[in-house]
Amino acid sequence: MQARWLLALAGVLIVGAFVVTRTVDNRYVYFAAYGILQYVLLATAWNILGGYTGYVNFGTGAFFALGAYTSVFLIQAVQAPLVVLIVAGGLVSGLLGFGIGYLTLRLRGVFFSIATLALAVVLETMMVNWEYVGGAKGISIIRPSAGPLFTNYVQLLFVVMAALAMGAVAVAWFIEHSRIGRGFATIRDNEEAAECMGVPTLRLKLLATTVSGCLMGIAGAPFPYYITFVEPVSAFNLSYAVNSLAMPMVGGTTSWVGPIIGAVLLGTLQQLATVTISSELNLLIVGVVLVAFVVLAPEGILGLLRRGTRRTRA
Amino acid sequence: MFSLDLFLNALVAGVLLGGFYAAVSLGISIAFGLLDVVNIGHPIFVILGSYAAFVLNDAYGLDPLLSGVLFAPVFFLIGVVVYQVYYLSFERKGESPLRGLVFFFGLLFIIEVALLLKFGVDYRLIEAPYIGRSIHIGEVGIAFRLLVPCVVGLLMTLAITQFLSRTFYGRAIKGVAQDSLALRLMGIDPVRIKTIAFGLGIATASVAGALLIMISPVEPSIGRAYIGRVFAIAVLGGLGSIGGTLTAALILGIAESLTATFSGPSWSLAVSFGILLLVLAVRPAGLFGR
Amino acid sequence: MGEPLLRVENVVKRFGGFQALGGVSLEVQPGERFGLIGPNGSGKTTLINCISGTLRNDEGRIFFRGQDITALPAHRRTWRGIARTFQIPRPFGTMTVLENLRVTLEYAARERARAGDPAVEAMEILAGVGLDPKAGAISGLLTQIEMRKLELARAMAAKPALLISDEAMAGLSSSEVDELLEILLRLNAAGTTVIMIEHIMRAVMRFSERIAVLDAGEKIAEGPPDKVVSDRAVERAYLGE
Amino acid sequence: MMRRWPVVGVLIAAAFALSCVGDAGAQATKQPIRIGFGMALTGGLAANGQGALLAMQIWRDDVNKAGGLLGRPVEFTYYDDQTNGSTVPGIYTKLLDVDKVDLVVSGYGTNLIAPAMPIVMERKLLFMGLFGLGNNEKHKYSRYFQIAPNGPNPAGSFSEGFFELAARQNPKPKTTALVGDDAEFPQHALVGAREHAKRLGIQVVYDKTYPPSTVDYTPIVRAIKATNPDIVFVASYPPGSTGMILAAQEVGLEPKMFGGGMVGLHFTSLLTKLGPKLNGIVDYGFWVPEPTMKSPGVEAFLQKYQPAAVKAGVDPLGFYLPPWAYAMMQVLGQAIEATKGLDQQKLAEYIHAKEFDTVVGKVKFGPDGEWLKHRTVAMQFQNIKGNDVEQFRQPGKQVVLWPDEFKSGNLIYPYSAARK
Repeated sequence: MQARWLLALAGVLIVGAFVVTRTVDNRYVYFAAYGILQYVLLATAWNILGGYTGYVNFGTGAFFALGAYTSVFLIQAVQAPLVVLIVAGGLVSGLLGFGIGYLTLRLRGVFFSIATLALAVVLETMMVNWEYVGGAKGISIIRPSAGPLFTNYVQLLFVVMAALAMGAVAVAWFIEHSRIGRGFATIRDNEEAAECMGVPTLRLKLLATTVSGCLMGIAGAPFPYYITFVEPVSAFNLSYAVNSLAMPMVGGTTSWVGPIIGAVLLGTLQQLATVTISSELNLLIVGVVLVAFVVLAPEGILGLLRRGTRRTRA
Repeated sequence: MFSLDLFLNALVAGVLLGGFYAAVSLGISIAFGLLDVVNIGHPIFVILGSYAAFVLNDAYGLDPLLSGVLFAPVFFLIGVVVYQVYYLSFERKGESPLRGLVFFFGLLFIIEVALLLKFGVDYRLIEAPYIGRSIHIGEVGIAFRLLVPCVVGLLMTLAITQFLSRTFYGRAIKGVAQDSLALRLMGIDPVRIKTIAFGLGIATASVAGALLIMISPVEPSIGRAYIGRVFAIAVLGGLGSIGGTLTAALILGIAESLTATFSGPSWSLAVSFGILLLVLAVRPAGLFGR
Repeated sequence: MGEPLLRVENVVKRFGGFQALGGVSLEVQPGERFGLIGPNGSGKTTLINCISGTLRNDEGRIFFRGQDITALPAHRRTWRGIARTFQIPRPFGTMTVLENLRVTLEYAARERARAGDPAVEAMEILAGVGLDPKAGAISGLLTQIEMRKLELARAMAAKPALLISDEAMAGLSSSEVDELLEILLRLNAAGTTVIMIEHIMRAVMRFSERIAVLDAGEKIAEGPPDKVVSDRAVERAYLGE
Repeated sequence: MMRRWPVVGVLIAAAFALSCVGDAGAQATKQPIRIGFGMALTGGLAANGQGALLAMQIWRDDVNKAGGLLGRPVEFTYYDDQTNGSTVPGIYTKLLDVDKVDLVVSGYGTNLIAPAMPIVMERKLLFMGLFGLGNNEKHKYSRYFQIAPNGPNPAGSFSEGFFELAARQNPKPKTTALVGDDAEFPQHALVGAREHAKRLGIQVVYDKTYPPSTVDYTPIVRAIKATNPDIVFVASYPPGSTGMILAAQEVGLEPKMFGGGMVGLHFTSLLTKLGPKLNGIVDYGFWVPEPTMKSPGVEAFLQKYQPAAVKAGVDPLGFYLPPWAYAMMQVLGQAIEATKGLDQQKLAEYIHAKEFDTVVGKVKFGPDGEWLKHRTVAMQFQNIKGNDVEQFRQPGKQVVLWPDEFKSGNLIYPYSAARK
């Protein structure tokens, strides 16, 4: 019954986001919020694999960019509508996720991470050399009209991203509260023991990599319309890999709430730093926050909260 | 356009590049391979080494190699401090190496910004009499700019393997990688041994940095481009095997060089990483993994 | 005697150039209490790794309930009714004790015994080994004896027809050993076949109906406990000449 | 579980609140004219971005010292775009909706201009572009102006001089190698180079790209040498420029012409270290201290810029980008004064109609917002001795060869002759 309540709440939030577009005209809110929601989506997606099963993906940028480039291709080829782009981006990146899932058969721990890193390099080289989607030069994307419901396209993107992020969180919630999520946790804790306790580890790992990759691709799919100019450097940016890993760490990796907290906190901080400090110090703040958090709050903010409540109860 | 002359030159260039890669990857091989510390920030220490060499070269015309060696003890101390923080914050508490990873990412950014603030964003180069010169042996040309890093890289690798197998501390470091309990029983503090080993790894970055700025201009954020390469080399070679690291570095160097010569240089990096993916898929422990 | 529950046929396992098992065969009957002993490095753990599917044997075949399971991954063997404990306990360390059992119930026992609420069932099993007061504790923080009990309880939660206990008693006090023996005997009495690997001779001798001895990857003796101990080959293997 | 929602809610709310405050600026009696932009102050293009910012600030101070525009002081609001396009939409909407600036100009470079285009187009704003390549090709937006003198065929402008000069030689070179970085600018430059080579009947015998993170360039140079081209056109960013120059000398690649579109050979840090190794290289340029390129105000500008640059730690010569950033603001300032207001349409119409006097000379825009005529020059490094920075401030070192109206010396041909 908890699920039903959460579902209702998600619905309310999406409707809320829509209502916001009726009342707030300040477009900066939409751009800033889009960025943060995109990170909620990416961090949640990363956490499904990294937080739940313990396989650390360094290649978030690759999955994100693959979603974005799938969109570019479809826009170039057939002017596909946004819904199609999102579905296609999710499918293609999900397929890639399925592929790296098979790597987990033989690669554990940091070896897996390095493999995902290598994958990102190979994929970026392919995009750099693929002239049709802009190659290294990049490609301009013209936004379609926003449709009757919205005054501009950015509002539409904002609502779409809000819905997608919510959807991802819902997926994470359901996984976490199902047998699948508990199976994931046994893989994280001890894969051999899990296998001997009847957990079909390969099947679950494939599920995790596929779902995680799919969600990352979905995050990347609207990107061409957001930025209107796609080139490999920004699409494969290292910041996607760093942030999608750091945000769950800061928030807490064992629960679906962790990535949200981390994404909202770090995403907001970065957005704020961009428009206030606006210098090298921006990156410094990110660095200091990362170090401070992993040193002082090893289980993230959730861990701190838990420790706090335990203490007050005691 | 294939010719024996081109092939030989590409091969030699690959070996030279590989020697340099070995120098850059040694620190990772020690920290990650022997100590299980995922020091993803290693490249930024290399860049730090480049800037140290740059400062002395710019002000006093000092040879980069010399400043690389001069700074090595300083880097060793930096490594000691970093490891102490790492140990106290993560290892002692039995935290997963994953958090350590984020820690080193943060460190990477912090040092990068410090360099930016001090030196600005311009590309920095150095002067040395041998830069731009080369010798020719038959049809094969060898540039000093690349020969020096290669030779130094090989020497460093040799020195470290000798240190690890011949000296008391070296053997203790190898021991710590396998069984720290046994060390403790022998009355050796594994943390101290690990601190020394990590310091050593960072000290190699001082020299590697000097080599880097010999080869190409340096700017604070280019360290990121090396993260993938150095980890690929350490993993490809097999963790814990310094000799394997050298072999892997040579393989990557030669692969890059051959690709750049005979097909498109654009694909050289992808080919290297493709090799890595293949090796990992077939032999997960790397070529010489334990 | 009818069909054996487990039949191991000529199993060979190599690690690189080292042959850890050199063609071991044995049979375990339904309901039997079977002991497996041997000096360190004799291949006991390798053998049960091959039986449970943690490792794949290079040659030979393994039958369970008459069906060839040689090619099955570990989790499928567990689904069919083989469960094991680990010599060094491997709890799901971030989960509570109860969750360790619950997840095993959900995955391992799902085919054969979809009984009531897994949480209730898990509590019952915990009560059986005396771990119920610790149900809510994080399993990674348990004491040594508690972890051993958890290992056993978790394997029991798989509702196995065959339970393999890998040195569950090493390093425990004699009263703790008795406690664990009691649990295993009760389990056996309820119909579960048990293979016990143990260094503590007192425990194996008391527990087993039949014992096999491994040395250097070969089975050198098999039979009732008292016969096996007096075997010359076994003496040589343990004491040297 | 449910208890955690309020935490998330509060965080989100706080985020929005924080990012929206701070804009209720003070209403001064004489309201300043506020100009907003994002600029690459960190990341890959930061070296240029910081120099451009400095030049623009010098313009602002000059204007304010002279009494401002329309009697109002000029203020800047700018943010670091980190050379990352995905920050740009946020920055420009913040400037427009929260900071409510009066005018926006672009940041530095094609990749950082492109994401701002739909935002300014939606609001029909005048948009001055700083060194973008073909940003307006698809949009055909009539209020966009771009200050780099690339002319109507931007991609071709970096190589035109190089290939025109080659075609004038006797005997005319027959073959060329084209090589460059896998990145935005070099790829554009290579497109142009292919066009010119084809037009002038020069056969392309090598045409490849390399990743910007390449460490060793000797294999590439050897492969080029093996095709034995008469001339070699390189389009590169600073690491590639350095790597190609060093490798060419080590390998002994000596075509009849070498260079082309090499970024970085305009910055002090590389010029001084490469020194005599630069001799003979032909490169594109926008402004160099040759007598033919003198224009009113540029000396005065550089005199202000150079000491300030040393202090700020950016390129102390400042020949490449800073005068153009200054000129871009001059165009804007002159248009504001002439139209006596900030009406975006009137400003755009005025900029289309008039010719402007700036520190880089006379500027006239064409219909697509690019320069009506392209004015990128080809120059050759000659007589560089040692590693002294002062020589690069003197004429005769970076000799302008093309186009003829700016020509200050002759091409030393072949390349090897210039290296003696």
